[in-house]
Amino acid sequence: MPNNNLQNYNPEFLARLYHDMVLIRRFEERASELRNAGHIPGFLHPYIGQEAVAVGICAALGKNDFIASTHRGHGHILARGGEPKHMFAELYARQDGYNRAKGGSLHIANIELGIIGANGIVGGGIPLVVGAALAIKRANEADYPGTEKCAGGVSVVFFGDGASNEGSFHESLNLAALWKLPVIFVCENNLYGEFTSQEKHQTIKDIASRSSSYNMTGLIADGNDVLDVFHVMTTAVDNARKGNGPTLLECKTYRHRGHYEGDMAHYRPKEEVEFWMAKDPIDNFGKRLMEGSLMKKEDFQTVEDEIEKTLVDAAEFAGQSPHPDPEEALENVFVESYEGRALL
Amino acid sequence: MPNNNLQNYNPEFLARLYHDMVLIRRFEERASELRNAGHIPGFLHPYIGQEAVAVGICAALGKNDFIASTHRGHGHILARGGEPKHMFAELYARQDGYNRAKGGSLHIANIELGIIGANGIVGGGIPLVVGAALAIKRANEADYPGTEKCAGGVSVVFFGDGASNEGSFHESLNLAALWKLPVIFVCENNLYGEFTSQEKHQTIKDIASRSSSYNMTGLIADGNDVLDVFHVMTTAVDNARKGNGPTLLECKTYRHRGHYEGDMAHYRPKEEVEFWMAKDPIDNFGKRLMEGSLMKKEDFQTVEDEIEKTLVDAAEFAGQSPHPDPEEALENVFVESYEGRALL
Amino acid sequence: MSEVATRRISYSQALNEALSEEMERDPSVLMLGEDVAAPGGVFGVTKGLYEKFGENRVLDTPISEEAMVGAALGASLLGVPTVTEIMFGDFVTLAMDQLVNQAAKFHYMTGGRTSAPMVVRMVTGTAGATAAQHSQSLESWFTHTPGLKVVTASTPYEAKGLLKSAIRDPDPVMFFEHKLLYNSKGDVPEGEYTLPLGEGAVVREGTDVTVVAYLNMLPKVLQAAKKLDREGISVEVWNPRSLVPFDRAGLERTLSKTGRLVIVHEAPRRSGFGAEIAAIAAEEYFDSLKAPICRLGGANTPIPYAPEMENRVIPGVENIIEAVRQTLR
Amino acid sequence: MSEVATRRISYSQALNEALSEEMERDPSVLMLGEDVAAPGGVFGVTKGLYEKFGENRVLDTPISEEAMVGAALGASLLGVPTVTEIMFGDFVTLAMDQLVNQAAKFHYMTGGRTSAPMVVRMVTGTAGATAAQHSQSLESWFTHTPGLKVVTASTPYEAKGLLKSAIRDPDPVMFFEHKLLYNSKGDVPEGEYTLPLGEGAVVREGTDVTVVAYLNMLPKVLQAAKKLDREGISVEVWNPRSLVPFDRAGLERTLSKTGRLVIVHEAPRRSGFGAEIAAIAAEEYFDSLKAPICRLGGANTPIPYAPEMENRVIPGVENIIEAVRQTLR
Ligand SMILES: Cc1ncc(C[n+]2csc(CCOP(=O)(O)OP(=O)(O)O)c2C)c(N)n1
Ligand SMILES: Cc1ncc(C[n+]2csc(CCOP(=O)(O)OP(=O)(O)O)c2C)c(N)n1
Ligand SMILES: [Mg+2]
Ligand SMILES: [Mg+2]
Repeated sequence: MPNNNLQNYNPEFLARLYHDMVLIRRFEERASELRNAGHIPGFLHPYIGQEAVAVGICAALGKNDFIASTHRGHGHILARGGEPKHMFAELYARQDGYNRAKGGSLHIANIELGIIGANGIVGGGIPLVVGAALAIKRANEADYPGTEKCAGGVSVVFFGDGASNEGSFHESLNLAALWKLPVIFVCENNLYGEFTSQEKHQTIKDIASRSSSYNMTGLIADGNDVLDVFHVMTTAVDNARKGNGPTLLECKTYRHRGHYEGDMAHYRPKEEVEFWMAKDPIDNFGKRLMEGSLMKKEDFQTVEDEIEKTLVDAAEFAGQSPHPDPEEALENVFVESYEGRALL
Repeated sequence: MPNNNLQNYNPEFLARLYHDMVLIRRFEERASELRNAGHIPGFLHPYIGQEAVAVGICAALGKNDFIASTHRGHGHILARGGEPKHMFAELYARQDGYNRAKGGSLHIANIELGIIGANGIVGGGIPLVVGAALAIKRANEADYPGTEKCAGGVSVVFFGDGASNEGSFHESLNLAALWKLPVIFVCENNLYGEFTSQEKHQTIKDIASRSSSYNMTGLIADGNDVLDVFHVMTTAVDNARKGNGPTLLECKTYRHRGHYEGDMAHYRPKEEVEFWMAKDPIDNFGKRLMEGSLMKKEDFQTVEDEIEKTLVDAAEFAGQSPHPDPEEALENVFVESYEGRALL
Repeated sequence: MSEVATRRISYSQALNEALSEEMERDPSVLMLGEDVAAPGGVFGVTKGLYEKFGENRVLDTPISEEAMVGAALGASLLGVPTVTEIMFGDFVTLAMDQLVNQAAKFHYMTGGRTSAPMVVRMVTGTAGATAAQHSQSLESWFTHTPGLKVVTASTPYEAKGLLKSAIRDPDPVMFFEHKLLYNSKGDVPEGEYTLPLGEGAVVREGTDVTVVAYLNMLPKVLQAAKKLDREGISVEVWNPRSLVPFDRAGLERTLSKTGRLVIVHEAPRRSGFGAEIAAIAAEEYFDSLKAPICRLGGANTPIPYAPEMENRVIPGVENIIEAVRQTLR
Repeated sequence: MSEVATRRISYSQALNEALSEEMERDPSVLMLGEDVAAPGGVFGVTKGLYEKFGENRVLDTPISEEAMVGAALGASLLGVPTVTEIMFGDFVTLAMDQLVNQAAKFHYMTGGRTSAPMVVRMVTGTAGATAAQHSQSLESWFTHTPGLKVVTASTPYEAKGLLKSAIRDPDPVMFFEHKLLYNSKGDVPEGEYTLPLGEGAVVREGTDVTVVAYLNMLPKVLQAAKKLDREGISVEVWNPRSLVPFDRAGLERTLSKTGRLVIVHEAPRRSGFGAEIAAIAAEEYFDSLKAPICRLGGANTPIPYAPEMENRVIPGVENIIEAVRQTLR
């Protein structure tokens, strides 16, 4: 059973967690620069500050598992194995983007990687993973083409504190609990829905407590501690795989930046921001790795250098990817030709 | 503080509770006969068995209070002062119906009586009372035309166990709790949503427990005991009027008949039906009144006779009410003329 | 056409056969809905399927239309086709986000890299004094939602053939049935068959005027056509079957023959699908038109409760006859 | 017309003034929406109102569109008019039941004995690569929903005058704004005024062809008209302002003058409100038509992310010019 003690983990695993968090942070910083430089036409919702959640959650997942994400989705997608070059290409609105420039930041998806998709509708992805879990259950029960792609899997949805007030949240949790589906509902409570603080949008503090409405397990993780997230998530995943049903997992965290690129976030008290900045998930995990002699100073630089190169290459790849032909806009409304199951 | 002890109540009040329950029972029986006789064109969802809920709840309400109801709404409307003759006229689809034959069973409404309306959409009425409470709050704060009609009021919505799985339930409770609105959410848990039993549509037993998701008071009443319902409701109403916010009040009850007139309800275990039949709210309350010497045998007959006459007259009134002119179908899409506020 | 053995079965049985055959053909297909399992659906369309395919494939859902449709979409995105029943079409209002913002757009938003083979069946139309929230005909909305296919079934033959095609279709299909048709009977082939989406049918040949109709307006139009025949007016009746994709060639053929167009549907006239058909004709076949187009739709009102008012707001045989006569004036 | 003193203000300021004046005029009016209070709305339309009218009258709601719209309706039924902002029109999908099954039908279902003075404002249209779920134009659905009024505001003058009327209207009004218009400027009278719902306006006089347009297609059509002028083509531009009620007389006047009709909107062409306008013309003014009607709408696709594809699916000035020329051919 994994826990919060560094010694219980494989050093490479720990290094990968660190790496992935830094990758997300730098990706988001770079995306913001690239947007300011005019390379990205759409809007962005930076994930900076919440990296431990995406990385801790996805580290507990395997090949046959699926995630659905949100408007603040880059972190989830990177943590699940999304490649920066195809992500930048998508943000650049180029042909090599994951969605061939049709989706943009809000809609990056790749079912082969287990990514059902980011989502522009708050709460919109929650019912989808209930369905994904239904498909998984069906694959566990019966052999049909594609079964091998999801049998034994779990499905996971990320959503925010704000989203936990949408009807889709309630309906989906009820359904997943009723059918004992292998779903983990990951609520990233970053204390704000847009410009509205949690106490102005709901009367509870612990969103995990809403699990009781469905007789579902509710767990809370320190969303700024990647190992804690991983540890708690592992419990939830085990339960789901064993057929014990879904979990509502709340990760307490904070976004460092505004709601979207450009929002100065003046609505947040200075002390609050400072409190959370001091809990930076990357700094703190880095410190622990140093203290545990698992990474040396120069190792951090190596990570940064490697990521810098990845992102420079990715941006270059994106910049060189062809613009879509405007006529492509008329394609893909319907599946043009269909032989057998489209995806799995 | 009222409670479950007969001695604490005014005998006339108790007699009225009994009367109102019997009125509902006989109204529903008569409606079913009238439908079978071809006088009522639409479908009906009989309230028989649940009378203690409507009567206990509405007994705790005053003039400036509002209720919203459901597809199974006759009981609520009668308990709130709806007149059988205008109700039958509506069911008969005649001009003297509450809705001038445009609504039918599913939509009977009368704002003057504090009845926002029955509703054909499961969960559809729940957000409406949040709004009604907003209007009440506004009336409490400011003087404007109509204020006197709702100032100091509370608003109440009835809905079923099945409805508690709809998104509108969740969103509305969150909103009412956040704004500390004077709303009482009355869940009539009759153990079935249509043909599906509670354990097949949710994983909890006590729907009142869902209140914790909103840091809201949750209360449970014996929905077959009119005094218990009244007692618990009084607490909730007091709280709401004092500005302490909403309550989720679950009344455990059972419908004696099928989901709709014509449903034989074969999906229910015989023992379950028998168990609940023995808890008939009218029989049991009648027995208590007898034991407490509050009503004598002949008093019961008097009640029955009076109600019989009311209903015979009501059906006659309905039968003699003119059919609508088909051309009326084209009216009332929009408010034709509007001077000042339409209603209040 | 070679002789095909047929039987007379009801529309509702035809739907049931389509569901049963497709679930047999493809072991992954799932069915979802409120009271569709043991109860067999409030209109009885799914009777026996629960017994046949078991609780893993025929699922009763709680009353939560948004999650139900979203779950259907999620499963279909992973390659598990779904058929979801919305008990009354009016309740689709609760699932609009999952249908419009999710299902309709997924294939497109992902640059063609996902597919959502899902069918949403729903009953539509006015009957039996069920009033404003149980009587609507909402198909037009979905024709205005790119990414959704929209199918209407007007006879047992169509019900079975179109539903089977819809289930095999890789895209989300909104499948409209009509309350008053469930008990109607018609000839249905003995063996396996499907009807393609996007192909209309001339239901009755004629030369003077084309009347377009679907769902429960089709039998009314056929009645009207018969009566008009006695007046010497020859009515061609054309049924588009699927509204998206729409059989333009079929419309063109009948219009170039008759030059006159009446369109009848139960949905409110304003912005109903009749407007689209009229607009297509006024744009593309303007020169074949010998007279003003005439649309007959439901009144622009909610559906009232009283039967006499209900009748007033839905086109009747007499209204259709009058419209045809007027077009010929 | 007597001289009226005007100022040049932005569309967004015009809306803000309308809200502010109406909330001042009527102490009962409430405003609801996500981040409409202190933040002033994501498009800034409600800026300053929270400060002016306080937290009892300008309410931030949690992210729960269904309850928000339902609550607005409940308050309005009790005589408290409400103005609700749906942050992006695309999210109205989550409130469809409260709008369509409740708000639209209440007055009717109760035999005229209730009234729901509520306005639902929403921003619509394609701009800035916001992709498929933040770019739609959904007005047509609501024109197909009897009981709802549907208003579009295309200029600052209209924005203020129509919004004020909408707030005073006793019926539910769906009020459509456009992202790209918020910063556009125009002349607005100094003093109090309202514009009636149901009255269109000739925005530019012409004789050869009528082009109907609203929202952000209106400025594009005006540009096209200018260019066409140089070719000697005289374009009359007509803006219906409200789609329900619709100014048939206004349409008739312009059509009887020009005899040619082009309709332009951003919403997908299929079953867009252009279909309804085309159908009205093909039914009622058929004999004044000298040429096939031409509808120009958004492509029948979801809105793509890439700007070059975005442009491809929305009618542009060149498309409008081409359509007009074709109609004159
Ligand atoms: C249905 C819907 N309503 C509103 C919005 C606008 N919106 C986008 S993000 C957001 C805030 C979401 O808050 P939360 O769920 O806490 O996620 P966070 O942004 O904090 O990650 C809102 C209101 C939307 N995209 N979809
Ligand atoms: C949104 C919606 N979904 C489904 C229905 C069909 N329906 C009518 S009543 C009902 C069951 C409601 O169950 P519950 O809320 O427990 O109320 P009860 O009938 O037991 O009083 C259903 C599914 C409906 N009217 N509205
Ligand atoms: Mg948040
Ligand atoms: Mg029930």
